[in-house]
Amino acid sequence: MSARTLEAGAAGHGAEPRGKRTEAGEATYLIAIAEALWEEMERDERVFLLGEDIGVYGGAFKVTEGFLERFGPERVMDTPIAEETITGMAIGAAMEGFRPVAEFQYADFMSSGFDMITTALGRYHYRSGVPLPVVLRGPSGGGVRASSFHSFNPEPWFAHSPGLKVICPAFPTDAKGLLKSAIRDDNPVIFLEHKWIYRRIKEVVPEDPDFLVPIGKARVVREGSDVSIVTYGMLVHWALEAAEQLEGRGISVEIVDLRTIQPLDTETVLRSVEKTSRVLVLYESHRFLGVGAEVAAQIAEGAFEHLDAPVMRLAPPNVPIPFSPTLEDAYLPQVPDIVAAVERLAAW
Amino acid sequence: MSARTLEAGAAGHGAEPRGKRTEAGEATYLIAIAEALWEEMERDERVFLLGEDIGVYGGAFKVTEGFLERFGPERVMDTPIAEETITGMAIGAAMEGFRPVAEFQYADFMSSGFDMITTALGRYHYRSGVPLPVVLRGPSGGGVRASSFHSFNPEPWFAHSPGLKVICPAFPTDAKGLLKSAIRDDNPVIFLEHKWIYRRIKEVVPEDPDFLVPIGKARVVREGSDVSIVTYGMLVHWALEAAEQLEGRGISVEIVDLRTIQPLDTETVLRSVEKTSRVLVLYESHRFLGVGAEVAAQIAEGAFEHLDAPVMRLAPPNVPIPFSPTLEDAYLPQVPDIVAAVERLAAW
Amino acid sequence: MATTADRRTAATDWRVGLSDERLREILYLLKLCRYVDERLEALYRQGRLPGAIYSGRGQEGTHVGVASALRKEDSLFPTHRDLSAQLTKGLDLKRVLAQFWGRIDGYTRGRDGNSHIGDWYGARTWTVMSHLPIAYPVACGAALAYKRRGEPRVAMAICGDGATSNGRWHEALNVSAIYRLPVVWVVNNNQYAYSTPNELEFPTGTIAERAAAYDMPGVRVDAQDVLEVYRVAHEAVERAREGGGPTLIESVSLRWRGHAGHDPARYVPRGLLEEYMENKDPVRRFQDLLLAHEVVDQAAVAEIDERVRRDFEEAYEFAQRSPFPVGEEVTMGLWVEDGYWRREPSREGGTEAS
Amino acid sequence: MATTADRRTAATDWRVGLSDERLREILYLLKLCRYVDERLEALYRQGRLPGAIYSGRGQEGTHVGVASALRKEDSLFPTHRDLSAQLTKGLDLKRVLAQFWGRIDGYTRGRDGNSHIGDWYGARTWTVMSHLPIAYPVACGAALAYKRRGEPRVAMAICGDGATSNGRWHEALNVSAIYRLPVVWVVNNNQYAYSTPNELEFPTGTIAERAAAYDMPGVRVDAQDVLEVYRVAHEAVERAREGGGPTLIESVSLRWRGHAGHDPARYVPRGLLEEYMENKDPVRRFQDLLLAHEVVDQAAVAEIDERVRRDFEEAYEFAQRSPFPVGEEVTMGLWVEDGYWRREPSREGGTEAS
Ligand SMILES: Cc1ncc(C[n+]2csc(CCOP(=O)(O)OP(=O)(O)O)c2C)c(N)n1
Ligand SMILES: Cc1ncc(C[n+]2csc(CCOP(=O)(O)OP(=O)(O)O)c2C)c(N)n1
Ligand SMILES: [Mg+2]
Ligand SMILES: [Mg+2]
Repeated sequence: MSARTLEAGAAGHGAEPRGKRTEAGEATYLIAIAEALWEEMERDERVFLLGEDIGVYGGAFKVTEGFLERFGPERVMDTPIAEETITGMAIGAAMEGFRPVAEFQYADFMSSGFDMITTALGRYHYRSGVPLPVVLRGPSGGGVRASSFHSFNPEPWFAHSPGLKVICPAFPTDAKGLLKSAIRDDNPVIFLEHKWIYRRIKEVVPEDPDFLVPIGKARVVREGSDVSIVTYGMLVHWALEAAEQLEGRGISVEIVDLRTIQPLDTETVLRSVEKTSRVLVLYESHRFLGVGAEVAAQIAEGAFEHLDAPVMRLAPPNVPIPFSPTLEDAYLPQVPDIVAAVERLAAW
Repeated sequence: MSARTLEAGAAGHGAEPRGKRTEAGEATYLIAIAEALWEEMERDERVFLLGEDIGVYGGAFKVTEGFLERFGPERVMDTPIAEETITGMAIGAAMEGFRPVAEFQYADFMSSGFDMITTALGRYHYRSGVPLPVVLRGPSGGGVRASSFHSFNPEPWFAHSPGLKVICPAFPTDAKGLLKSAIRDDNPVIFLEHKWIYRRIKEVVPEDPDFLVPIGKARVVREGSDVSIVTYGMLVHWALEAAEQLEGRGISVEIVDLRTIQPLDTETVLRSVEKTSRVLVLYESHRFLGVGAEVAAQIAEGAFEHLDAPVMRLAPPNVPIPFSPTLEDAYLPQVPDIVAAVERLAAW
Repeated sequence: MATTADRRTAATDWRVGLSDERLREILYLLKLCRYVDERLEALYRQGRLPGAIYSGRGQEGTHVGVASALRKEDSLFPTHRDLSAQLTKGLDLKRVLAQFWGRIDGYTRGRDGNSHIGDWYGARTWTVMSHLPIAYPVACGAALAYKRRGEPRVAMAICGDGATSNGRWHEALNVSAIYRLPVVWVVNNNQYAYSTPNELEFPTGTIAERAAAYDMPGVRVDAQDVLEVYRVAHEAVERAREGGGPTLIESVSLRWRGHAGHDPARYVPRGLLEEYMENKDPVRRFQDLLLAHEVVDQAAVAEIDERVRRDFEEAYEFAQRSPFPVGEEVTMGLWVEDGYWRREPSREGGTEAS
Repeated sequence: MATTADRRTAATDWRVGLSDERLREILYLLKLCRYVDERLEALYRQGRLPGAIYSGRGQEGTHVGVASALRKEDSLFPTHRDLSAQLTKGLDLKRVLAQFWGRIDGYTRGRDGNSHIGDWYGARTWTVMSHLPIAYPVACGAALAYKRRGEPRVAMAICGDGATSNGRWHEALNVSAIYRLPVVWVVNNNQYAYSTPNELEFPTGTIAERAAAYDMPGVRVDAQDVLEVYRVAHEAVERAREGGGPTLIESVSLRWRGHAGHDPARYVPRGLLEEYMENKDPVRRFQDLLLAHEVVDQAAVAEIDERVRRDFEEAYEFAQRSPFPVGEEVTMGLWVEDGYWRREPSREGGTEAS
């Protein structure tokens, strides 16, 4: 740990995110994200935050709690409810040498800044040569009974739109390492934090302020030999649970956590499929043209000779995410659905 | 032809779209679209048009030329440059019983109304039960040297977003019949007109004012036995040209024109693949998570046992559409690229 | 900019043309809205209410005042904060609570929760969406329809102070003025957007003065006085109805509670909050007014309180008894043609041909 | 609302502080912009120019006037219509024409055409995007950077009258006022958005008066008088530079030509057009002014005309000789790390390590 970080920790009097780890040194996904932001702000004064209610309030999910006190209102800017302009300001500041990180209160509201994100942020560098080191981050995903406008997975929209890297981490360590990489990346990055994971998943997360996880690399989070599950985000955890159950039934499951959606790590995916010859593509964005459509198409094209069963997809239908527990549970692929799909594949 | 239509034709003194057919009675794709609008406005006074410069000017592409004179400014409304509000007005008027058809000057600017389209228009009925018979139409696609902001194919964004039907016709007859169906449909429809086709493709188009083409049905536009090409829009015409060349080389190509992207006619696609066992998915939206990703994934899952070769995709890369002829030609799949891909498949 | 309250003190008709019956109904609505708000919060805190709550407490003067100015056939386009306005416009509390508990008898049949509610075919209200202020442009479309058909109807939209910084707000006001649409724009200025105070939302002293940029009348009204809000809204609604075009109303109050159930709202200065709760309570103030003018006596007030409690309990029981929607129907009702919304909910949580 | 021109007639300094040299440079720029515009149109009509043209003719008073008020280190965020402002800010005509012809030496290396151009590291201008007015919020970000670093720099954004009806316009003005950013908002009111006249774009008599809704100064200026435009812009720029916050400038002219090359603009009343072309030509007017004050004589004017012609011919030759970009590199330059934009264009249309 560098002297600078220690000093910052000291300055924070335990209010800084690292002070919020458990006794055992574990950090939740949320705290890991806060640490990433904090460390990068300590490291590089060109990094600043902007967004709605991130200052005095510390953000709707409290990711930036304590940041205003440490970094001041110029680097932790509360903005009006104007997503096009939040994004626009980030672009303009990036053009002038800053490295803005904008928080969207929910990733759902990225649709309110959509034109600025896809047209301006995504397409500017290709036409002008001007790098735009901008990170747009926000809580995405369902499973928390938050219904249609607070559960969306916008990653397919952005992964399709040229010029945007898209990251969807599933673990605290990845979240921290990838967010730090995103902030240091010279390209625009959409960083989607899964709100179901925020406070549920903890692990001992590296403290080295230069710990990074590379963008664009998937990770095999569980080795197995019978069936591959390719997934990301919250469903990694559900797939892990399903894999445990399947283990008991004699089916060995390998799980690939994509981590980055754009650019996609096709190689790691294909390697797993070549090994198992059977694959379930599991994803949370709507099925039709959701992330898994691309993954499945790439597998179908790239691993054709290795497949012993059709590339199977499991994903929510293309309907708005409903509120009622009965409906949301029917909407999201549940652990038993994953188990059943893998069994079908294994028996093919 | 009904008496009403005749009368309308008479009233128009040849300014109405039907008066713009060729001597042989052929209509361009553009005129076929104008006829559809005209006939539906004659038929149902709840139908009205709104958009930028559609009245006095007759629309940037002149689709609505002569409409203001016939239907008046209340039914042919020139609006300010406010795509969120154009869409919002269409929604509100639809809630109160109208059937608005909004023109986007270019489909590119649908991103400027994105939130209202995907959040409000797409998700309202599922949550409220209120039908929203709204059509949003606009010229999409490239191949005309119009560069990044006048060549976009937004169909993947909308086909992924729940609650929107998405139509991309390739022929004048389909354009007319599908637009009429869209206007009579009680759901929101995104109707994308390919500007490369507008004035290039002509055919004798039915005059029966109740001629409709059903939404959600693909069409085999060329029968063949060796390789299927599944495509839509402008590339249908390029595929037809490639098929001619391939015929000469002894390869028989079947071409499926999807016509509707959402809902997708999986059945017709699978039937063709079952027949040929080899398929090229050809599309104009960016490759990664473009329309063909879903089509390829569905084929990989649904026709697994029938495939003699991998599901191959041919599509532009995920970069902004460039202006320079050398670059745009490298960006779009060209006829020789299609020929080469089919040859590879046939030789598999 | 002075609020209209200053002006009305000089006016003679304290009851702004309303009958005793309507005044008592307004008192009932104010008390109902307050009570529903308090009970939902209590249930939320006890962990007995799923999802979210967005308290409108302290803003009943705005909500009841503006919505009371509408006729049944007029339409209302509110936000998350405006349940009280929807109740005033005629939502059935039973179905409201069924919605909060995710049941099939809720207005959205369990597809949405809390105040993301609406009842187009009955109370004529928009089913709230989160994205701010997404219903503003939609209200233009409804108003356009009234104008086109020459119907004497009006659309009213409500949003918060924070939502005025969004581009949609400008687009909608602009278009409504260009086409002179029969629409009334209400801004519920409760002084905060979540934790963000007015000063970080807009640079002018008031929101009402921005009406000049749209060449429409702008009025600022103090929402502690529900009758004043009503009067101002009524004037705007009737002007719109008669073809006089849109009006912007800024109705000022304070959000007494946090943005949502989890928010303790420590960012609101204690003194400001106390001032509003103690001296500017629209409900108490109106009750005192009716008592003073002898439109009600203590017994009548007690009766209203009892009615409010009974209405809530009945609705609560109804909601708890209403079944959850069946998971099998999750994909239905996306397209009109599947008929989902034309069928009636069954007692098993599905739908059946009626 | 009266324009500022009325006020300045009383002012003593007709040259608004500009040296003879600067005045002559402004005349050169006015004539260059006019000539480029005319030549591009002629080439377009002859089928010798691919893509689109968006003529700024008749609006040179606005473009040259506002951009002349900027220093080199200030930034400019224009639209499709504002090539003349970009030329004034310092774009190299050679590379401009290379862009029009889709060549590798164009500012976008053939990735975009026509006035969708910019030069961030040189002239400090935004590479224009179509979506209106998408650069307005971006200008806020640049201005924020200047303010944060305490740099005496200013961002200026230009958009058309029609773009003011878009939500982004409101958001950007609002935010700039809240944060008191060093930015100057210019609206090139050429009276039409494509075929749509001002009356269908906004309800007020002027755009300048809308500045009140953002608590910033609003000025309306008649663009036939380039020096008046310059004076007003200079005042706004220097106020912003000194921490005085944003200004809204509405500069009024008429679009002499159609929206784009294909548009005959029949919707513009003939009389209005004639009035502007004959009596309100900013180029002719300024030339006459300099002749009258003997800052130039006829010989100097002829020399300027000659310089303009020569500059265009040289640039045209350069553009025609510049190679097309090679198709193989179409996917490059999307991500910074591929190094495309750090390499120099080669004479074969590719790029090479420098
Ligand atoms: C476009 C958009 N961005 C962000 C949010 C998240 N959000 C929900 S309510 C709220 C504050 C709203 O403030 P205001 O408009 O004053 O309404 P209030 O809640 O005070 O009634 C925010 C930021 C949203 N709903 N929509
Ligand atoms: C968001 C958006 N919608 C539509 C268009 C298509 N369009 C291009 S220029 C134009 C008219 C612009 O008018 P104005 O702002 O007055 O600028 P001018 O061209 O007159 O300079 C339109 C509608 C666009 N560029 N952006
Ligand atoms: Mg508020
Ligand atoms: Mg204009």
